[in-house]
Amino acid sequence: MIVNNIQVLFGGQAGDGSLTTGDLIALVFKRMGLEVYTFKDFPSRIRGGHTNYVIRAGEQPHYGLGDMVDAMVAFDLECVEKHIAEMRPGGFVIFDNSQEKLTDAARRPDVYVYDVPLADIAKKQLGLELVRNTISLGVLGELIGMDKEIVRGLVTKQYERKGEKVVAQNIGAIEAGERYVREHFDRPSGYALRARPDGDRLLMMGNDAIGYGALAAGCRFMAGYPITPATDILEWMAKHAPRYGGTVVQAEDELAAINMTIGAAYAGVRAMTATSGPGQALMTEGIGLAGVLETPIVVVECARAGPSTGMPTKTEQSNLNHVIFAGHGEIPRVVIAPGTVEESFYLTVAAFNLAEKYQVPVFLLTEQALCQSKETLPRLELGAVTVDRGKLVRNGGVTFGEYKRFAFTEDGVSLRTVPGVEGGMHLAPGSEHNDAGVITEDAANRARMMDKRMRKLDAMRADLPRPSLFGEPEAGMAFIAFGANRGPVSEVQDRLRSVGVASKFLQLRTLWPFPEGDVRAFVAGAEHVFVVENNISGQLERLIRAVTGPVPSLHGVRKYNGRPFRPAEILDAVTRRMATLPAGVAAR
Amino acid sequence: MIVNNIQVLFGGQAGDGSLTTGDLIALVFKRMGLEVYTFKDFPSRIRGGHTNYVIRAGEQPHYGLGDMVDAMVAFDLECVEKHIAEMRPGGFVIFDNSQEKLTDAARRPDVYVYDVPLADIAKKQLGLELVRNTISLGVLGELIGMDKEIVRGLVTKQYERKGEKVVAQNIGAIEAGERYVREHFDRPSGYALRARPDGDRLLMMGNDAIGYGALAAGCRFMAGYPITPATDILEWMAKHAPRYGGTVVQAEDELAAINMTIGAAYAGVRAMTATSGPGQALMTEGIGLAGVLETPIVVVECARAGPSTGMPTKTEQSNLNHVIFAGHGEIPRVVIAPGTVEESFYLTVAAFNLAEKYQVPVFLLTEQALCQSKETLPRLELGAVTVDRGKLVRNGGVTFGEYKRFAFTEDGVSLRTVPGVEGGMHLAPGSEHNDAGVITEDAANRARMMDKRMRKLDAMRADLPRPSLFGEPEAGMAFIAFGANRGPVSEVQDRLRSVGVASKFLQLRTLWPFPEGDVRAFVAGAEHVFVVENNISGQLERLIRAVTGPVPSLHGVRKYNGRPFRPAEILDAVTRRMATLPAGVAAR
Amino acid sequence: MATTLTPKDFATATPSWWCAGCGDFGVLAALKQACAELGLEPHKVAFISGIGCSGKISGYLHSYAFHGVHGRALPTATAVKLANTDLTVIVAGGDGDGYAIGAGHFIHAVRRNPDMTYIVMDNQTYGLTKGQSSPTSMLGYKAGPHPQGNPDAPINGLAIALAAGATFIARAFSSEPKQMAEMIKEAVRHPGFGIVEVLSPCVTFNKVNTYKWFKENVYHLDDLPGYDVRDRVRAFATLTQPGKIPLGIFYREIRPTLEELMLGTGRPPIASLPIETVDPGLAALQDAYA
Amino acid sequence: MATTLTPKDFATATPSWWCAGCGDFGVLAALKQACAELGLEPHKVAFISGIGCSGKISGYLHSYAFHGVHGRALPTATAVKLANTDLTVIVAGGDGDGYAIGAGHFIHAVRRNPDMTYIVMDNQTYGLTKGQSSPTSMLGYKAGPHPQGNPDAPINGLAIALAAGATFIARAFSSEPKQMAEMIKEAVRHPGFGIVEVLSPCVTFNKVNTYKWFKENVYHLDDLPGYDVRDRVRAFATLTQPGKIPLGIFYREIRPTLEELMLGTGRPPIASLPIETVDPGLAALQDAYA
Ligand SMILES: Cc1ncc(C[n+]2csc(CCOP(=O)(O)OP(=O)(O)O)c2C)c(N)n1
Ligand SMILES: Cc1ncc(C[n+]2csc(CCOP(=O)(O)OP(=O)(O)O)c2C)c(N)n1
Ligand code: SF4
Ligand code: SF4
Ligand SMILES: [Mg+2]
Ligand SMILES: [Mg+2]
Repeated sequence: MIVNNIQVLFGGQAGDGSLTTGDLIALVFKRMGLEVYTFKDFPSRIRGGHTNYVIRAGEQPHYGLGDMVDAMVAFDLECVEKHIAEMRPGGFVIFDNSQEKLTDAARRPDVYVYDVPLADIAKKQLGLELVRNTISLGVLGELIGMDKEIVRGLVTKQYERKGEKVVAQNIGAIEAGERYVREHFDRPSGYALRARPDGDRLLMMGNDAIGYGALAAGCRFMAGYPITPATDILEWMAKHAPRYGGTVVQAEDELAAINMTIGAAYAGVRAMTATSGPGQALMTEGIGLAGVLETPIVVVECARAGPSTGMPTKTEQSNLNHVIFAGHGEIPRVVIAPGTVEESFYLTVAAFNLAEKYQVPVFLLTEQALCQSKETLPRLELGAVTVDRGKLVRNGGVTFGEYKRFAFTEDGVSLRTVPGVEGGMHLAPGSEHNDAGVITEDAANRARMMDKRMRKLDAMRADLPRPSLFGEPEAGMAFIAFGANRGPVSEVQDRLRSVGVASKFLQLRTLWPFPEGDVRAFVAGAEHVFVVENNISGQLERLIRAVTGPVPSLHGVRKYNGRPFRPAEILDAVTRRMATLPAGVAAR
Repeated sequence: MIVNNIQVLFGGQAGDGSLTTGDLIALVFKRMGLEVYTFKDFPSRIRGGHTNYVIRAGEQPHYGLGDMVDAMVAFDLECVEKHIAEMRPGGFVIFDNSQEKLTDAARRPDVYVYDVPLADIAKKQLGLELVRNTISLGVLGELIGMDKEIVRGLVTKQYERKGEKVVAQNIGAIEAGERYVREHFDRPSGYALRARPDGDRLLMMGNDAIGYGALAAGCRFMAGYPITPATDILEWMAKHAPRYGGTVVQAEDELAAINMTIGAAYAGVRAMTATSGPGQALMTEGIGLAGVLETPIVVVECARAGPSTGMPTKTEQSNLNHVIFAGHGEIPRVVIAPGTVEESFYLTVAAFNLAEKYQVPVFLLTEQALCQSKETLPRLELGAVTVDRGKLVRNGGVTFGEYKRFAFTEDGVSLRTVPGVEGGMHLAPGSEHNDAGVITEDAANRARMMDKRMRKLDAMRADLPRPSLFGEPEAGMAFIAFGANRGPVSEVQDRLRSVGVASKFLQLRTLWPFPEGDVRAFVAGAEHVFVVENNISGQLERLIRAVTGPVPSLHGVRKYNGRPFRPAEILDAVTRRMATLPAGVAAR
Repeated sequence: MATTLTPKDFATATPSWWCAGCGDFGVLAALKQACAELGLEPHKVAFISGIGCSGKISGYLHSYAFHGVHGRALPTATAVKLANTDLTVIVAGGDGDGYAIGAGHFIHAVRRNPDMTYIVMDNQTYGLTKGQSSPTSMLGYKAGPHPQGNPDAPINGLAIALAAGATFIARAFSSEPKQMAEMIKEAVRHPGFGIVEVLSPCVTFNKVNTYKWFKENVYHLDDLPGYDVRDRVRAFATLTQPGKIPLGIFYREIRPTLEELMLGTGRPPIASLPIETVDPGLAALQDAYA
Repeated sequence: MATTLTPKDFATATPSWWCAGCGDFGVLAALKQACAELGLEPHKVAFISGIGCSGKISGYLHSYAFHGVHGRALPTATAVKLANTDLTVIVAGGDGDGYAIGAGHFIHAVRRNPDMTYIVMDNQTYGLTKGQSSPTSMLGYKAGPHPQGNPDAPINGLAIALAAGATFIARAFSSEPKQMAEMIKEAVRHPGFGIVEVLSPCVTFNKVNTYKWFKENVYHLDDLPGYDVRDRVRAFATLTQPGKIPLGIFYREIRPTLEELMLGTGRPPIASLPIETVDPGLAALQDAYA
């Protein structure tokens, strides 16, 4: 009997409601006091096409998927066929064999199938397809021991606005599911959940945490153009910002979005945009403008699988080079990347402060497997949020003729006035200019102005989010990663530890300016360094190598099929290198 | 008396004709059998603002400026003030002191001023401002010994289409200038040119060589949007391509230009676009599309000083990161960079062959100091041009149902049909797809397709332009550079050699895929490696360090004020590092 | 050329990714019908589409199909046509693709007048990204980024096309595939840039502009007495008249195509030129630099 | 507010980079005149310009001036206005900036109707890049990329604006700075998006559309009897009538501005909100995730 540790896969065809039900299950687990991570795998189409929602729950937090699925709720044969290989020996499948027949390819001797005539029961419940989902929830709940009150409460809440009848129908569906299990199966599922105190925790999606962080940090303007997986942020801000005096523009394209973001920031409002690869590509020119105008903006990049349209709903870490290096000419810029939903909030706040304090564009780099995933986390501390507007002049006190917008300073940052401030008028040009903003091509001024701007990269060092170091600092086995790989790599560490292998893990949170010192120090003592990243060309690894050189013990662990790492895949790569690894660190 | 070795600076205000006269002087030198390099330094405005044209001539080829100016023809005080410091001791200035008075700041005891009342003579010649330029040409010619027949011949040719009267006026102006010198000065200038046989040589601008290379390589479609310093190519192609059946579109912006280029290439025509920084930024998304569609295109990047609008008419090498790394997702791409005008031709041809043979986007990276500079060169060998269209299917022979546009192959390159070919119909999607072009998000297919595309980078290695190695392969002092720095670095080598210091120089011609092996081998034996580049952040150096590691003997020599290197500046950097350097390698 | 083609000759084996009931099915059906009736040969059709639910249509038409990036179908298609004038070039994409991110290219394609057909599949929303407002969404349309309703007045793509100098302008309705097929045929036959805007309901996200709503809110130009497709001002008045939505061919004019102006007539397609050996005539170009 | 302002109060110390005789001088003069007569305070004027010879104008108007990237002035300006509704927002740029690379934004700015003024400085060429064809260059205009003459029919920016729903449309001529100043004043006063297209000859490159040519080819709407600025169809007919170029105010209409629809009225500018301390009300938002 496995207690309080489960990974459920809920799958069918896009548009059939699996995602909604998945959300509900996640919330049930959370309310039962468990730590939750969810992952959505859906196609780039509206209806049809295999989709699945994986919910992982346990007593320990995990910021990523486990290797194996314990319980699968499959609404079609395709789902079973696609995922049967991922099942844990001893796990089970809930399937309605009366609709499609399970093929041999969809069976495994060590995986039990609970055959439940969902369609049939649904028909009896007078319901729609969605009721079928709710019945399956009852089945699953009964098998693994979901708290019935919590389930009923959440279902009621979910359907409340549709009227009492719909609520009753769905509660009935739950009961029908539960009943069917009790009446037809006495085989225990092998899993048992036990509710614990929920505590003051949240279950939040990465993108929501970013929106919330922005609002907390004082962002009151957002411009964006819909694109998966970034649209959530635009929609979150549109829903919430107006109440706090802010506004959100759906632009005609990303070129407009980035230039609007710059316009609002130029006018003195904390402003951001959010996009993904293709939109990011279109923003390339605008980012350079923000750099030379020294206008603070925050650009959220929710990476997905490229190149080009690629796989719009799939995850990847292949935009790292792009956010760091794209753009003609050279500007100081910052790239920071959270590794968890909680960090998504705090680093968003940091992004706005860095942007305004150093008057630079700041990228917040996230990815589908994090930004569209939900995690449990403690309440976010608004008390920990400080708003540092840097050298912003909003209330006058400058004298026209003396004031110089781009004054040469030691830290490279100059007093910044915004339209409306008396005496602060100046030209803000994308062309090279002198300290007063007058366009000039003078060679000496040019070199000085480049120096001034780039100097910020040094000035900001102390303010940049430091990397997180996990594990034993003296260990010989080392990992470096960023973003969503925070979860799987930590889990690999746990497994290694459990067989007595010490390791250390540097989760980079600032990617640019590259934390050279931290990386060099980290790599120095290590015997083997595994650089884990979701791309084909080893973008992070190249950044590291430029600092460490082609250390023979630097090993790339890469995945680029649009799916996030499972711990076992990383372990595999480790095992292949380290013949000496103790047995017993297999997938689990 | 310095014979057949001179650097002339011809300067005044933009729009006053200095550029035209500069072109003429360059051609005179070339016809006199000398090797020529020219450099234009003009402002980003149409009239007014200091502009100058430097013409270097000598018996040895130099692909860049010398440290010092021998003869200055200055049409205003600003020009003298700006450039007096660059004059070689013993050099001279031609100036009309009757218009503006030379200030003390504009005088040097070791630089002689020939005070010629150009305006006055011009008035007498009934002429316009332009005649003033022609008079000064007579003055200069008389002082340094330009071949009179050549000068008259070229002036006649230049004004022919304006009618006999204008020709006569200008010939008169030349004579007036010459006469004025003979009648008023008996001091020799210290310089003497002696005509040599011209030979079958050309004087050509980098951009023209690119246009010509494209036409020779079979390029029959170009789409572009005007931008300095790339517009020349668009205009060159517009002038010449139609005669060979081609066409040129001035697009509404660079987004259109790149997608048009892709469209034409997709339809089976060798196609290119040319742009500079801001336009390149806007093409970022399109490049990714070409990568995933495996459509061969050539993109010429004529770099200028960024970021943003920056200094549109100034030179810089700060787009290297951009052309290599910009773009979400990962595609195989090629970046090659010529170092001379002659190479601009041959590498353009290579670009088209690489593009079509490997079905990838190829960047030809050049820069203002090369693409808008003229150099003498031997006739270009059309016989050396081969057109390799790779796996293009233009004439049928494929069977619908069997044919797979994106078939998995060993070298990653698949048979490519174009619209009109019977049996070759398929979908070409920017989304991930299977070998037949059908869109799929299947994980295994995805990884395989990424592997297939990226495999081309290995397959093409043998076809990529190799770096050029200059100097003694065993030398301890080493240089690495690309593009326009080919000239100044070679000259530094000459100087070092003349004082007995051996050196070697690796001019990279392929920048991506990065020539790791060549660089590693080159760096291996060297005691000191100077990486010479025109940008602030050491973009080339980072690429090298990722291969070699942070070798302590790797020294960045960087310049980023919008002007190309003078040899002395590089020597300076070398001297600062190498206390042991023999004396006598000063500027010359 | 095959003598009798049927719509099936233009079908691909790929199953469609659209929701059941989506208006785009009607567009595809009409397009196949038109291609068959025009007797086009699949290998001589270049079909370029944008990105969106609508843009997926290129996967379902047996032809040389090109599915590029969002908003750039028209420049791509213009170049394909210039590269090979033997091809029949058809472009299709959504209202977002054409009128939002692609709006600039739209105007410039119209003014250049290349000989091609552009089908705008207008569902007044962004289908593929889940129902946000599009440039043709009505004022007040509620969507994710506009929980309080769309504040941007909808644009009239056809009126803009007219103002930009379009030479063939029509509007069809997905529920009337026969008429649509006729319009597409006319547009393909039109020697110049033909635009057919199709009202193509999104059954999943747009709960305002439904089939029912359209049926109640359209009328046919044929029912307007004395309507003259050569009258530009009348076309403008009709297109911009508030109220019901007119269907039919609004405007038609013959002026030289881009290809005629750029390439002349009677020359072989650029794509067919032999470039494998360098034209020796090219050598003479160097003389100008000697 | 200063009680009496003169154009000089809007001058900067920076010398202009234009060629002698350039039409843009007239635009700058009229603009300063208009600002002075409107009694605008320089620090409350946000002046956003495009890239081109025309775009350099932002360096010469004493104000908060913003010289962004090519073609993107309008989105920037829209956001500046939303960020601070207390500002008077004026945008200026060339025909290339506005109608070529910026064409998409142009349509969308028009339809959104933010309260700002857009001056298109039309010289029918790309001045700064040395005389290539622009979207308003005439058919057959000879230029570097078009040695055989421009093959793209010129576009009519004002007609497109009208079709896209513009609420204030005018055209002025650089040689008539007084009338231009009046039109700019009207446009600034107009509560919504006001576009003033200015014929502004490029004396260096455009040897066709010269001052002389314009003088012979313009006429004034004032001379048209019974012209009604509220008649959209008449405006279209007038704008698209081949032949001479009309000057004056073509069309005028009041509809809600973008700011009204998005922000409502009577609220403080967003830029003035105190954000230094986190609104404690924000904490409650977390409850939805508990
Ligand atoms: C540059 C870029 N930005 C955004 C997207 C995301 N995107 C895909 S389709 C689409 C809009 C779809 O709307 P529409 O063109 O009307 O097509 P529909 O789906 O409604 O048929 C968007 C915004 C993208 N693919 N590329
Ligand atoms: C993205 C981009 N592409 C091209 C350019 C080069 N460029 C600068 S100004 C200009 C066009 C100028 O024409 P217009 O807008 O009509 O202004 P004018 O100079 O005629 O006043 C171009 C193409 C640029 N700066 N940025
Ligand atoms: S979401 Fe709308 S537009 Fe897209 S396929 Fe479904 S019904 Fe059609
Ligand atoms: S080039 Fe033309 S537009 Fe530019 S400043 Fe000179 S006259 Fe004016
Ligand atoms: Mg749509
Ligand atoms: Mg212009």
